[in-house]
Amino acid sequence: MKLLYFAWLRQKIGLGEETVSPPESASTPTALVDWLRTRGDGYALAFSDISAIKVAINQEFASFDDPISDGDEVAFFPPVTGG
Amino acid sequence: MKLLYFAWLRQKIGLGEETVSPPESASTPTALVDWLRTRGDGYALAFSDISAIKVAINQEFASFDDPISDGDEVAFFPPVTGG
Amino acid sequence: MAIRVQRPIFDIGVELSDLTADNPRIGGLCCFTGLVRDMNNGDAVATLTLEHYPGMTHKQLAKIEAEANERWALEASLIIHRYGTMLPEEPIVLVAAASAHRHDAFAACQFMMDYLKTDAPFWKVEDTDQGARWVDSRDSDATAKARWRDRES
Amino acid sequence: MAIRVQRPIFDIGVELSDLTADNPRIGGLCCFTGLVRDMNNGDAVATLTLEHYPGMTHKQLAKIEAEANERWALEASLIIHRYGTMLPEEPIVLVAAASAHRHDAFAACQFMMDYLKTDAPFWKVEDTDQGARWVDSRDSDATAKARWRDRES
Repeated sequence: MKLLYFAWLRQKIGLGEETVSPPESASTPTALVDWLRTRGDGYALAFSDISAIKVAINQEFASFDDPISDGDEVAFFPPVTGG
Repeated sequence: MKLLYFAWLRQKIGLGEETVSPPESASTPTALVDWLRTRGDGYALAFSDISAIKVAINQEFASFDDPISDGDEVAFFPPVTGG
Repeated sequence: MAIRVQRPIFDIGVELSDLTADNPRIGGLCCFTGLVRDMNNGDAVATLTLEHYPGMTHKQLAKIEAEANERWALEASLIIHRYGTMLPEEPIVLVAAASAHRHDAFAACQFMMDYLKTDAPFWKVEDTDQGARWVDSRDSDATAKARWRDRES
Repeated sequence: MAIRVQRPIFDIGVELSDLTADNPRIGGLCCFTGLVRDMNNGDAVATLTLEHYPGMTHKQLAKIEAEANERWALEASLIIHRYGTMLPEEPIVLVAAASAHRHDAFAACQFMMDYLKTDAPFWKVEDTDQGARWVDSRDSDATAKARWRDRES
């Protein structure tokens, strides 16, 4: 599973992109985040308040309860501020 | 009193600007138009339907009942179509 | 704040660049340009000619721009309106409003166009394949202006 | 219809002129440009840097532009969004909509900006005299977008 992090999430985690093999239980972004938090302080800090974060699955805005599986690209980022 | 005509009023009357000395009874645009209509077919045609015409007094939009006097500049024209 | 009533064509890029130059407080710039179309009411238009009331035009446009500047926090504003004879694709009018944030720029620009359409003494005559004819005013223009009376912004 | 996501600065005049060239059906062109301000929340901003999600950005902007073209009768539309580091007064984004009549051009342009502000994956970081900081999203942007859900145009 390909993961991407943007803006302050990228900074807190310390990388913008990684390929991971989460446990099968990580079948939604919420469950994936629970697993990611165990991977280090940067992750725990980045994902401390999930309400401040958006998720995209395969480059489309998604919900934290949507299903995800191994081939998906999952991106986490703060609310956008372009324009 | 200086009178100005624009767009199809100008064309029907055959001139864009004239200085006139109407009778004292022509104390509003409505009364002025009544007098103008007697001045020729072009005027009668141009002023046949007053509801299709706007009036400005001294370069400000005005009502046909507003007072006018000798030194005023009175303009008649159709609804504007710029932009 | 600037008003120009002129016969020559103008360059939109130059006008907008002049308007925002050396003002780093501007975060948003909204502009509208009206252009001559080659068809109107089903007939081909060869040229469009705009007549105006010189003594009144500048005064009315300045009043519209001043009211926009009263209603919204603008950093810069501009109205340019041409008169004379124009070909299809030529610009007729340029209205622009710049502000710290986009809402004020959009609202002020649309306000100025809506008021200009009913309050600026210009009249269009089209030279069409059916002959010359004066363009009729549109009821929708009065409606568009009236919308602003009842709202703050 | 055109979308561009690019690092280099763009020339508004050239873009608008290209957009309307050879289309005499266009009667109105509305455009909006967002520019870098030199102050934000009371602090001086030296540079603004935009990060984006390349795989998603073009897709989201194309979706926004397509929806604007479905809602309104547009003759042409354009979204250009820059990324990378910019100085105050530089343009960040250009959104333009051209139509036969002004209402469609104004509405489509504002619609595209409102959607872009909440749906296009860009993030701003400011280099200020208080250090670098990520710009917070504004509740007013979500409100501006929500307005479009309940209305036709």
